[in-house]
Amino acid sequence: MSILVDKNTRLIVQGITGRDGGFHTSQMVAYGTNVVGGVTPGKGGQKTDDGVPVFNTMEEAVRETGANASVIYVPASFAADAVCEASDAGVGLVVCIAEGIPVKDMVRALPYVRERGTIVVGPNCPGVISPGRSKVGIMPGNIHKEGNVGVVSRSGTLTYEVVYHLTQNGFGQSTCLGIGGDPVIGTNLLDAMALFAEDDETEVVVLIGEIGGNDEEKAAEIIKNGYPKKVAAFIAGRTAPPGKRMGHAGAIVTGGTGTAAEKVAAFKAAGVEVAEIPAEIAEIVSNLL
Amino acid sequence: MSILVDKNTRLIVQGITGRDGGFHTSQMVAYGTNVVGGVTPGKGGQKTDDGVPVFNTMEEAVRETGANASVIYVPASFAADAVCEASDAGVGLVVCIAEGIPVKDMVRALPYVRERGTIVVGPNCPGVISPGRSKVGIMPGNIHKEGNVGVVSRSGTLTYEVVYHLTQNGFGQSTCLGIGGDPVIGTNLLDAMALFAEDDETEVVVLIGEIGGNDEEKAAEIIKNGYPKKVAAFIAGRTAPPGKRMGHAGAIVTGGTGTAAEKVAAFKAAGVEVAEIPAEIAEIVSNLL
Amino acid sequence: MKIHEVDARGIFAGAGLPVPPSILITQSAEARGAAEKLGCPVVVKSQVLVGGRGKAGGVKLASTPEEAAEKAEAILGMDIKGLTVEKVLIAKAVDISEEFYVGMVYDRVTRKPLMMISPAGGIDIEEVAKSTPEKILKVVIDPIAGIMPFQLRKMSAFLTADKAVAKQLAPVFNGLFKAFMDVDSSLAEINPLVVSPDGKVWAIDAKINIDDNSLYRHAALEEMRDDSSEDPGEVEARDSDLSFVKLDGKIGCIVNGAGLAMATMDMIKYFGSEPANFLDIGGSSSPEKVLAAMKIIVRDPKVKAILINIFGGITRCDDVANGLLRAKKDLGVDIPLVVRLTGTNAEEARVILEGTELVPATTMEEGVKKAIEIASAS
Amino acid sequence: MKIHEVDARGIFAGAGLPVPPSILITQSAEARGAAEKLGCPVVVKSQVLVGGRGKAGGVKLASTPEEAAEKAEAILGMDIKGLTVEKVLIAKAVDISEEFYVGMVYDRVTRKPLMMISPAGGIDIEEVAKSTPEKILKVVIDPIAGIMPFQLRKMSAFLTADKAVAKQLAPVFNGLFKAFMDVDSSLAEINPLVVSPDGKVWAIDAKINIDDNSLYRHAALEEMRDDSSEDPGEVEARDSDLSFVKLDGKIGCIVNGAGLAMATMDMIKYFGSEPANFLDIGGSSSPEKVLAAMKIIVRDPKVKAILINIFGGITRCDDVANGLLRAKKDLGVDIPLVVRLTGTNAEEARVILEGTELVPATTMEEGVKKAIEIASAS
Repeated sequence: MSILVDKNTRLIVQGITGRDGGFHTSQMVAYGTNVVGGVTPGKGGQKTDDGVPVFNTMEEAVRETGANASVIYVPASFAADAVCEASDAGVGLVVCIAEGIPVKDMVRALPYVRERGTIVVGPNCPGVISPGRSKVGIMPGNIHKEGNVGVVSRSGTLTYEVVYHLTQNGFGQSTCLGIGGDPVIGTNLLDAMALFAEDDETEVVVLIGEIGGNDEEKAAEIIKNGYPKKVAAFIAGRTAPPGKRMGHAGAIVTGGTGTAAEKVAAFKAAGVEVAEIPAEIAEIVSNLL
Repeated sequence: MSILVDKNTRLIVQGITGRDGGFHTSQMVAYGTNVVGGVTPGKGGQKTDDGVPVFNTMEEAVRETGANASVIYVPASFAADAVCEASDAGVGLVVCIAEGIPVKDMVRALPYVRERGTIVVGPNCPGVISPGRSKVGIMPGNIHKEGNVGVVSRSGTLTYEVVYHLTQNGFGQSTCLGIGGDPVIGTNLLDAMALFAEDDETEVVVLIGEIGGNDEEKAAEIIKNGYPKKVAAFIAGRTAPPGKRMGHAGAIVTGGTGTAAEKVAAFKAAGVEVAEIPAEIAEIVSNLL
Repeated sequence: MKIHEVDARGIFAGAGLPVPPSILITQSAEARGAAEKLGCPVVVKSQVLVGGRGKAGGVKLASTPEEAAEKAEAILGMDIKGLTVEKVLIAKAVDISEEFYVGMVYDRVTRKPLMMISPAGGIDIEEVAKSTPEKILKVVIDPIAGIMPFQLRKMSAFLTADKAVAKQLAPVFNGLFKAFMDVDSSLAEINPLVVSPDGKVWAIDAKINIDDNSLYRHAALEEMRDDSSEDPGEVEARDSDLSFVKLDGKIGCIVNGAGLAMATMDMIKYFGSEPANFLDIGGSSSPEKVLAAMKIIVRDPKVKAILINIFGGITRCDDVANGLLRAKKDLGVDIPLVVRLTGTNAEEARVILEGTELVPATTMEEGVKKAIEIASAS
Repeated sequence: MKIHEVDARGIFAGAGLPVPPSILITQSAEARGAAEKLGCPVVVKSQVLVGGRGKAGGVKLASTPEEAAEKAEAILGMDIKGLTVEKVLIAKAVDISEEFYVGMVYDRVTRKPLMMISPAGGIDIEEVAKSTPEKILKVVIDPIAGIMPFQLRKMSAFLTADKAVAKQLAPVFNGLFKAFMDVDSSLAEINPLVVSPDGKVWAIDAKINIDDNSLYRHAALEEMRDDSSEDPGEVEARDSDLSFVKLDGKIGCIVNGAGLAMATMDMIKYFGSEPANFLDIGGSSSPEKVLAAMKIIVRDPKVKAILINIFGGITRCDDVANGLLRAKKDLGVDIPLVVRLTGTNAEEARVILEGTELVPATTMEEGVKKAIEIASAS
């Protein structure tokens, strides 16, 4: 299996004629992702250098290609609309790579897509890869390897670092998922854990958290109450200064202060081993398998 | 079983201190419905003549009573807010008796409650009764009888008429559901059919439709494609004049004109026997059982 | 509630739609001045609350002020589907190179506003919907978020390939949606929305129905009601909180509940006669409501028998019985009344009616049959 | 982006919140006139972009215009948490009989706006949240529909039993929500919202942070930015589209990605040293960005070694290598550079850097250890 994307993923690239969209389309095609089409309003009828047909609207793209997923590389100011358009056209998964989207736009878009049953990953995220099957996003494909470790992370390059160590040490991945670092995202740490819980292929889940929010604390609680997969964790930001506080309201809303120490403590209390440095993740996984 | 309400229904009456709310609370209590509380803002702390405690808010009422359903008798201008309040407080079923609610208010309220997983019946409806177990609404309880016929209807008193004939002829009901006659309602004919499809107790479903809209045509299609229960139908409005048309738009949206003749024809094409007069329903049910 | 085109134009204009200027007149003498002020050509449009004004000759083009006066003179006082034209709108005419249809209603299935558009607008739009449904695009709109940019792009592209025209369409769609929501409309239509030869978009007709349930919060709209365009019985019924539609048969009906009322009419027809009306006295019915209902029905000279069919739930049968007796006395009703009362307090009602001239019936079927029998005999 | 209290007050007042009148001054000589115009007593409030102004002595009450001038004189030029007070707000003072807290943020869990209110407002609200959380009510608000009437009732009732006060609260909640949404706020707070002895509700403090990502559509807000209240390095970083936070250690860091940047700092600490900064060069990084990053870091005299840690995905390692060489030359950097480049075009980068003084490292761990070694040796 794997989660979210696999060999059956039929992908549309929204913003395919843009610089980033075009580059990553080539990368995804080269990796073996089934990119069935792209969308750029006003450029319908063209084909990209990779031979991918371009459509004017998502509706047309889905109708013509039978796509079931999309990935978004459009500019931030158009991205939330692109998410809604994809959902309205009926794809079940939207991976929003675009960064710099105002929170309000996503807050308004997410109920719209949820009503239509679409899963959104991101925004401001590296995407999703099920090694050897489908890569939907911007991560370097070659550092991945097929296997039974699920990886979910709030950051991009740190995920690559962890995956690199896993692969180097022989531990392949079922799916690696970067959920994005924005305050409001479509799929959070807990949603991703729920997906991995249902995935037969995944045996260990690696959680890569960071300071801020309290999803890690909630994840720890879920694990404490019985989570069906083994878990290893890493938390970035142990040395981060309290820095720019979110006023009183930020502290009130989470109930805690979202420090790395709190998150590490929560995981340890739930019996989860937390790596001190990224390389240690491979050791912990090795012990769990 | 039965659908929507049964012996486990713990009901809050919203607008319990009003004239209608008070009267029907007594009626429901007399029928045996488990009315655990009522809500009227500003009147919390009182008890009704039936000994039902009154709360200021739905949240408080649910917290104090463990209620899982509510019925709404508040004035039309407050009713949509009451629906949202009930859903927000966590009840799974809201039966909105109140009539005269602007369509826009319901159109705005329904996505809110759907997001929270609440089923809304109504507005402008007689309610739901599972004979012998729970009556949530304004229908006369004494004409009903426990049994295996499910009744779903767009009208109120016509339902009583049909139920009366069923009971007189010895056919009891699993649940009778008046979905309401407004253009936008929480549970439509098709939703009700889906609920009955899952109900072990229900053996025959009686559909009481009327002119306008095209839910009956869709119901016929569902039946044609294989519906797990036997179905009998009645359509009111065969003699209705074309009358006040909904402009062009009304005809465009439904694709048909919503006449009784079209609906009857659709049912017959799906193999459903359609009663010419209400009393015939009992005969048809008799043949089906 | 229907409102006149002139009022709908005002609402649309307020929502930013491109509505050509116009002047409402009630005397043909005012037509010339209006046409001069607007500049010719103008369209002279009868203001009546029915469709098909154009086909009935109630809409005419005038190329000079003199012609406008002539046309207004001809149209004022004209009878269109039983309604007398008392007001005429003189509107600046627009040359037409394309005609679109744009309309909005609530969709029962998705429970959301639905916008319908077609590049084949004009009087035959219903025929378009039937024979070439692919020429109609239906777009479900989020009632709170409004029309999404991707939807605006899709809709504009469906109507035109001309970018200059498309640019004018987005504000039309947004404006129509805004107007629809703001006035609690149940139907809003622009048919046609036209493109003039110079590439400008104009909403040259306007239709808006208002959700009656919302009128309590729209005092300004309530004032747009035009009772003169409606059947007096229906107006009177509304004032008494009854729902009434006049028909042509011999048997008057007083029923509680719209569904049961229709079923009663159907049964009258089924057993060989015709109902004289649809009348729903609604839920908690006081004796006053029964009196008001009776008053409306007895005015119809065709009525030979009145069937009262009540299944009491909230409605109390004794209330109805008292109302009937009072009506019979106060109004001096001599039309035979057949009375079927079942449900709440039916026994009390039976006692009240005992020994009166009212003809009792225990079932709806019996009631219908007796009423037909009496009506046929008279 | 943080904005000054004076600007937040303006936004709140525009949304209909009851904000006492005030006048902004930059010279103490203006204080007397302002106080006279407003009428005493007044509050003299330092305008700096940090919390805890009151505790630091930056907020003072004045009962006469003379006193206002004295207080303004004392506060202007004062240092509060490293920031110099350059502006002072003279605001009409309000007598306080109750203090509420009202704040808004986005809730990560529900992905919706969240309003938090407490009848125990004032400077100790965080303590209230910790020790008596039942005194805080959190209400999730639909981002498009807004606050529902039942929520307004519940919230008002949570703060007060006084109906006259409650009546003034609904517009405050609605206004705060409106302001929060309209300006794309990420945080909006009124602390305290007070009730004066005459029963009037006043928002006597105002705090608003703006979502940086939204500034492209808020030109007016962008103008409220006050760079003088921020670290110059951070301002410069922002102008170069970098994310930078100054710290106190010896090892400068240039990393791509916030998570990896934090993990790099953590590792420096883990192996016994301290990072000099957080610096994320972001995604598709041009040589110019690397140059800008280097410029900011070398300005810090404490820095004894710089670690470049890049995991190339979108970032191309050869771009980074070229930027490093250019920076070394243009800026005359003599601080040792330890360079770890993995991922996209790493081989090309290795070739570019071959034979230079840059210290290569193949893993993050090796890079961190080498940087610490070099920094300790110097």
